[in-house]
Amino acid sequence: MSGHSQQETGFIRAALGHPAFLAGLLLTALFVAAALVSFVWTPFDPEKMQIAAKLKGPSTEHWFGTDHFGRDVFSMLMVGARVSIAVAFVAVGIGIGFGVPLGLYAAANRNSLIDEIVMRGNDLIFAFPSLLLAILITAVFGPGAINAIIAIGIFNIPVFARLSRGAALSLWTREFILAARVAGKGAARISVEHILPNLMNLLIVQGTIQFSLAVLAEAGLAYVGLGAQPPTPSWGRMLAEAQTFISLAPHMALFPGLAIVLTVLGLNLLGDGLRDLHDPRIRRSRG
Amino acid sequence: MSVLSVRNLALSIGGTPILHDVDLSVEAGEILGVVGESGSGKSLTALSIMQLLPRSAKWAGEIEVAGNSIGAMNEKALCKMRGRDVAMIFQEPMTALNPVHTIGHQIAETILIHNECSRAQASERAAALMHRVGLDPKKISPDRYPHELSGGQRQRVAIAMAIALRPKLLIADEPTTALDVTTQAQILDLLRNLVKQDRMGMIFITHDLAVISNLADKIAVMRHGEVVEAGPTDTVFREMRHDYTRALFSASAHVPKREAHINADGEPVLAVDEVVREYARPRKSLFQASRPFRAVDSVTLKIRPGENVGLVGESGCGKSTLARAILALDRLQGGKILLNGRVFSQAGAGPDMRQRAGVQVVFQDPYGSFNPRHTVRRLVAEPLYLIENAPAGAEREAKITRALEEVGLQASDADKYIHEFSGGQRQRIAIARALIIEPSLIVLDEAVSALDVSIRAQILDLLASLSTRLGVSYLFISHDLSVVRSITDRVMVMREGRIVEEGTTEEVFLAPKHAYTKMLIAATPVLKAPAEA
Amino acid sequence: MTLYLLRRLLALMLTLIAASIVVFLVTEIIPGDPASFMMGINADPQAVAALRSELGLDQPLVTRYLAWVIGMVQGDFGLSYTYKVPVSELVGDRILISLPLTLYALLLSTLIAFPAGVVAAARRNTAADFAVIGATQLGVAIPNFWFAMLLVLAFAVNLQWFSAGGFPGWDAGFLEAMKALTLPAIALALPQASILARVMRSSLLDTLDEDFVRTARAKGLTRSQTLWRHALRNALIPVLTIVGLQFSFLLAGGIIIENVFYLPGLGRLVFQAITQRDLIVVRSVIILLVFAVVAVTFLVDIAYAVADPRLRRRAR
Amino acid sequence: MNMSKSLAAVSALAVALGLAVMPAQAARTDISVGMVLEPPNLDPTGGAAAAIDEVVYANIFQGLTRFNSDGEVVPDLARSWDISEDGLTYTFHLQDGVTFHDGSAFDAEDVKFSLDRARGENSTNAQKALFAEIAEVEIVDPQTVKVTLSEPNGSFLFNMAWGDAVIVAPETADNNATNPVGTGPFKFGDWVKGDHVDLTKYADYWGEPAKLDKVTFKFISDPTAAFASVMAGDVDAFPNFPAPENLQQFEADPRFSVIVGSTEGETILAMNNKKPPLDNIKVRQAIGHAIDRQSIIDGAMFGYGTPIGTHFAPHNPAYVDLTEQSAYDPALAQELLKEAGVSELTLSLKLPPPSYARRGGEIIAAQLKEAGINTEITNLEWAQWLQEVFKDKNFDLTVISHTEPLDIGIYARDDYYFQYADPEFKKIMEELNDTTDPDKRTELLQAAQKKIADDAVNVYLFQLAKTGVANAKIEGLWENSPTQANDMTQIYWED
Repeated sequence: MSGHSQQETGFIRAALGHPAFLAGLLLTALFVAAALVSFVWTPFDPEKMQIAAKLKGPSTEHWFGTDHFGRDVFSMLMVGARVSIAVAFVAVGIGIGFGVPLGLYAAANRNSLIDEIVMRGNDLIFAFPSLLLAILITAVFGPGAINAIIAIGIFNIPVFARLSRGAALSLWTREFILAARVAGKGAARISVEHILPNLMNLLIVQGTIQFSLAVLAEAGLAYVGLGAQPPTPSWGRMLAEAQTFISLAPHMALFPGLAIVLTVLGLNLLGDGLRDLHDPRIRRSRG
Repeated sequence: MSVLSVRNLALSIGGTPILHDVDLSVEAGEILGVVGESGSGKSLTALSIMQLLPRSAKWAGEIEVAGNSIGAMNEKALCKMRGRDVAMIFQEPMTALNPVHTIGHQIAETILIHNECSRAQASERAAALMHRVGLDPKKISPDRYPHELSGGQRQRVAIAMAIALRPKLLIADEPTTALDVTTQAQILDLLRNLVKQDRMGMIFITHDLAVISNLADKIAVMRHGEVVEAGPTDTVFREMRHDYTRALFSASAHVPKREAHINADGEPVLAVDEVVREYARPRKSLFQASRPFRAVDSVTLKIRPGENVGLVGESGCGKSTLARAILALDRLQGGKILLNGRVFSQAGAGPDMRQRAGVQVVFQDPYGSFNPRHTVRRLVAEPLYLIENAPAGAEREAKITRALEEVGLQASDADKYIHEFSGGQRQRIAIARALIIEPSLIVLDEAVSALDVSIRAQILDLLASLSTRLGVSYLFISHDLSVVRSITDRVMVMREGRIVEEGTTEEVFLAPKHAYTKMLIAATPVLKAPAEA
Repeated sequence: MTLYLLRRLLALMLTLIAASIVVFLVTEIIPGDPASFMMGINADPQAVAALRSELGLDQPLVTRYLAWVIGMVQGDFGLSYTYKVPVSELVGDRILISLPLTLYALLLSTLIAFPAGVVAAARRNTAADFAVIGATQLGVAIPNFWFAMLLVLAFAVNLQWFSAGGFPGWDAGFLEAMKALTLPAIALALPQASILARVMRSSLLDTLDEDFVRTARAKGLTRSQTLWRHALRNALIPVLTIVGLQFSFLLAGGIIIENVFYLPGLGRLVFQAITQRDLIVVRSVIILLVFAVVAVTFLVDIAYAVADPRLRRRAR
Repeated sequence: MNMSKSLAAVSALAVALGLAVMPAQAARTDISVGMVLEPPNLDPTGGAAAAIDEVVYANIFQGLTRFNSDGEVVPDLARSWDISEDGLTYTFHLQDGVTFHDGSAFDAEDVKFSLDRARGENSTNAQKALFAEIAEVEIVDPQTVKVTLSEPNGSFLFNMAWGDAVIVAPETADNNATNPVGTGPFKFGDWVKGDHVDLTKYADYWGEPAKLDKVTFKFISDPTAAFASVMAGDVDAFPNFPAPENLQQFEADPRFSVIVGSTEGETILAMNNKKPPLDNIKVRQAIGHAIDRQSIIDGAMFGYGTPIGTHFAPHNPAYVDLTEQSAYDPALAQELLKEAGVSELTLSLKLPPPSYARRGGEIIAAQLKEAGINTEITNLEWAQWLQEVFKDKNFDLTVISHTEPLDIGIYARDDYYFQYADPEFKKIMEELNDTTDPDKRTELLQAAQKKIADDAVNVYLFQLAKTGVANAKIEGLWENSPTQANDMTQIYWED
């Protein structure tokens, strides 16, 4: 048996013995599935209004009830999952896509001017109140899913730049990097060949956590009206719209809220689980 | 009455058996040396006595401290016992002290926890204890924090904490392993005297036979969780009834077979000319830069083809900095380095990459030296990158196979990952990686320091035979004088960035000229041959 | 230490200058003219132009930037376009709500998180630990505005223990004011407490694995003595960072909560100012918040040095 | 179930106890009034925000004339007036004994100052057009002012009733934004920014004194919070309650009275008349027939609102009901589109913040989709809306309520955002301006209404209802909203 698959079976066995990780995986899978299924099927057309059937509570016909326009809440949630996941995915992608190369570059050129600029730039972005800047960005470019992505993505860049710089700096002092340098490899090559693969676990774990934060951030932006525009359903906007109906039709606020909570919970459990499973210390003490 | 008696101790952690049938006893004023290689269970035996085992541990058997059975004690009684009846010193003085408390506070704490004396009295006694362990409270204030002390001073603080209440039994778990030889000698003296004065019993745990042979009254040799041989030191060393004891002894004193094959007339493989390496020190004021710290101060040296040169010195002397400079991993602030007569790197310029293939390296840590995500094939072949027309396909495969076989591994090992190998095997792979482009010089930076003695002996044999067969030169950097003595033709002694003494290995070891060299050699514990014992 | 502080101060100034440029430029390119907004849809173009010149909006970019920055250095944050009062006065009013709210929330979250984190770490892998882990997982996942809505529904609409929002002013008495801030503070504190408890727990667990903890046990300290005397202070260092971050996050991040409870705080002031294109207020408040962030980071650095003697002589 | 029952029992008990304990006391003389938007400042002559007038109009500041609760123009600071034959000269006779809140006397000087200031070159009056025809203001004596117009203007007295035309004192005019000083029955008390403005009774008021001693306007922008604050009694009255969906609950609750009236707000789906394909009248008609007004009123306004077929308030005597002309008929809509040769139509729909626009817009989008017209919704803030829609005219459709009274004249404006400015319509308007005869005016107004409906300039949706809620014991609140104001002068608590 080759080493790789041995490592993998070990991972799977450990994963099966980690209930929190499994719960996270299940919840995440559930929402991803809902988002995917919504492309081909939803119980109702989520944009179809039936003013006469508005504010109906949950029933066998409308599982999660209807909203103030008589639209089916369950169908809207399914399509909303699509928006949340897409926005979060692309925003985290922006963070990784810009942040990791910056971090690697800064680490490879430690204490250089570039490093200083990258780090101070990070500090600057961190120093801004994120929600306010996001509101400003959408005030400049107008509301919409794309701008929400940009706003959330910008704040993900320093997270990943810092993370990958820090981890890369400690890797740069490791002897296998010294060996690669003795083998004549340049900084760029070492960064791609040796540093990046060893950051993968860390990036996956942080990526999952940032993903969950991005889902929350998207909900927050949509709540203040800066997310995806109607009629595209969005969890945050559904909550905002539900607010005035809270005593009249609490289900309108309950289900989107639960959807956010469960998705974020699932992603966090997944991220924590991945970290546990990749951390040999914890893995050993569990095994 | 024995201060400690352990009978039939068995221990398992998370269901995995660790110790079985361990019997030990220590009398007052007696030093028991427990010796064994890593994984032999010697530290866990000590922690069993302290009852500081991990939660998942289960133990059975009989442990009596000063006549009281530990098995019968509850946690409260155990807390009373720890520090008062039994005390312990650990290996790492760097991490064993709490960084946020002053040393005086930490010493006094032992007293305060157990006695009802006042805080002021405790501080007074702490100062007295510092004096006793050789820390003059006038020079080293009790208000200092651990990070302001050297390793040896911290270990003295740890000892002061341990002996504060004159415990009946002192357990020292490799207390000198992390220290330089000169410091080690002082700490061993201190412990020996304290045991004598207070009539304590002491368990001294070590992997180093040489240390124990000069210190212990009696010895227990451990292996795989068992005591394989025990008895008075003299008897054990003389009789060596168990095979393992014998193997351990011969590995510790091992001298590999080698022949000198120096080409005295050839172009030196390495010429270091007036090399300076400086580090920036933190600024003291905003407007004035501090003077940089000179880690390597105008060092000049040559290595001839086929020559094995040793570089010894205590930690912080600059030997590893020099190694990094020779490997052109850092820029020079002065001087130049030539490989095979051509400039490799010099002050004010980066390394000449064409020369890079002339030198390779083996590092200390067999675990950190390899990218865990690459196969051995890829790891070993990495330096081939340096060759302009790197061999490909079958030719490349043949090179990899030859390098692996050269170091005693098999061609099939190329498909494995590094975590599937033991420490000794990894060090072989590191050597294979260094050999694959046939460099004229290999820098061995503490290359055997992390290995157990038996593995170390094998690697030294391998290095000796490779040097003989391939004619490659070594720069062998180590703090361990006996290892350097066994494998080098010539040796240099480094101190505070300068080479203070240089000569053939026999000259330097038999007739050291520099006071520092003399001190180093005197402090190095020597394993007495059985005949002398 | 002093040198270190000086360097940090210099970095702080540079961050502020960079931030001021970014904020100025971003607010500059926002579409929508403050004057037209103020004058409404039937406004006379002449009147709008007159207002623009009155507000100084017809000056060149650099002049306006410099006027703004120089004014701020002298303590003059300018005159709000819409409210026609000095920005400092507006901010002064609002900060008397936002700051107490932030501190209240921070206090709550610390009071919840510390014991929870310590208990979870001290009793690793017990029911208490799992309960804390589960609660914090949930706490992190709940969007605070949703939680706020639920609080309003339960405690203001149904039980009527608290009013649904608004702020009676400090004149109405300390207790009345604190009562008005209680629900918002809880809504803000819950996710923060969860984060803090998790950091506290994992930091403490890391510290409990350290060698010096074993040394302390070998001296004869009990588990809890070791925890309180040796582990806690060392574990506090990463926790401090989080508390610092939370302070600045809460100060600026209360916008949504301030909206839900219609508290006239700083966050709502900027939010309104953005929609009203009262750019001078937007700029000044954001710079103020940025200043709060860097200043708190600076204070946390000093706090580090106090908590960890190793850092007292650190140079970088 | 049990829980809520026992809760109900407890609260009933509490109410009973409260009633028992409460001593028989005199009627309250203070009131707390909820408003959605906070005024940016309190100077009605220096900004357009409706919230300014909602606080100060008739309470702090007064003009020569004013609107009463029916929208009629009645005398205020001007006791009476004479109009010359040619309609060019207005002589105003001022009230006696009027003082400003700072104690200074009011006279013709102040009137001249106020009018000259509003029409002056550096004026920042948002409604400067109201004063456009004034040629000269002369002081005849301290109690008489003569205003000469450059051309006759049938609505001059109407114009003078606007909040933007109130009389201010020269000494205090510059500080009115933060410390308003007027002649009304209430004077400015305190303003806690972001929370409330307090007014107190002005003891030396010249007219019939106010019945209340203190008025607090509380600003609550969040509809949920608004609901909760009324429920909790933090707010006694909310004249423009922002969440019509909650009115049912108030109606069912005897503690509250719901006041439903009419406003001057014609809510329209405005179209960019110059932008193809909307320059084609058939396309505009098609859009009109694709929209079901009642559904929008039900869905967005929870039934509150009156359908309209033209840009005119139904409560106005000159109103003509033209809703049938653009009745809901999706089939006809599709046919018209086909006739226009338009298919695969996608239009931008830009929506400002009010919920009538946001909700109405979503329903309109759904209705248009059924008729085969796709829309792209963008929710904009006011400032963005003003820039993109109003100024740059970068839009196809938008939903907006025009709340100024009698504002059909905007259809004659060149370059107005929906870009109509039809010459024929302009002619009707010019004629109207020159006409003072009431019957003739009505005729012209009706012609104007028909003209814009025939041209299908915009889709006329509904007249915005004024939906207020108040404590059932409060009397004197305005039912309708002929102008943006919360006139507090007649309000009192029943015992």
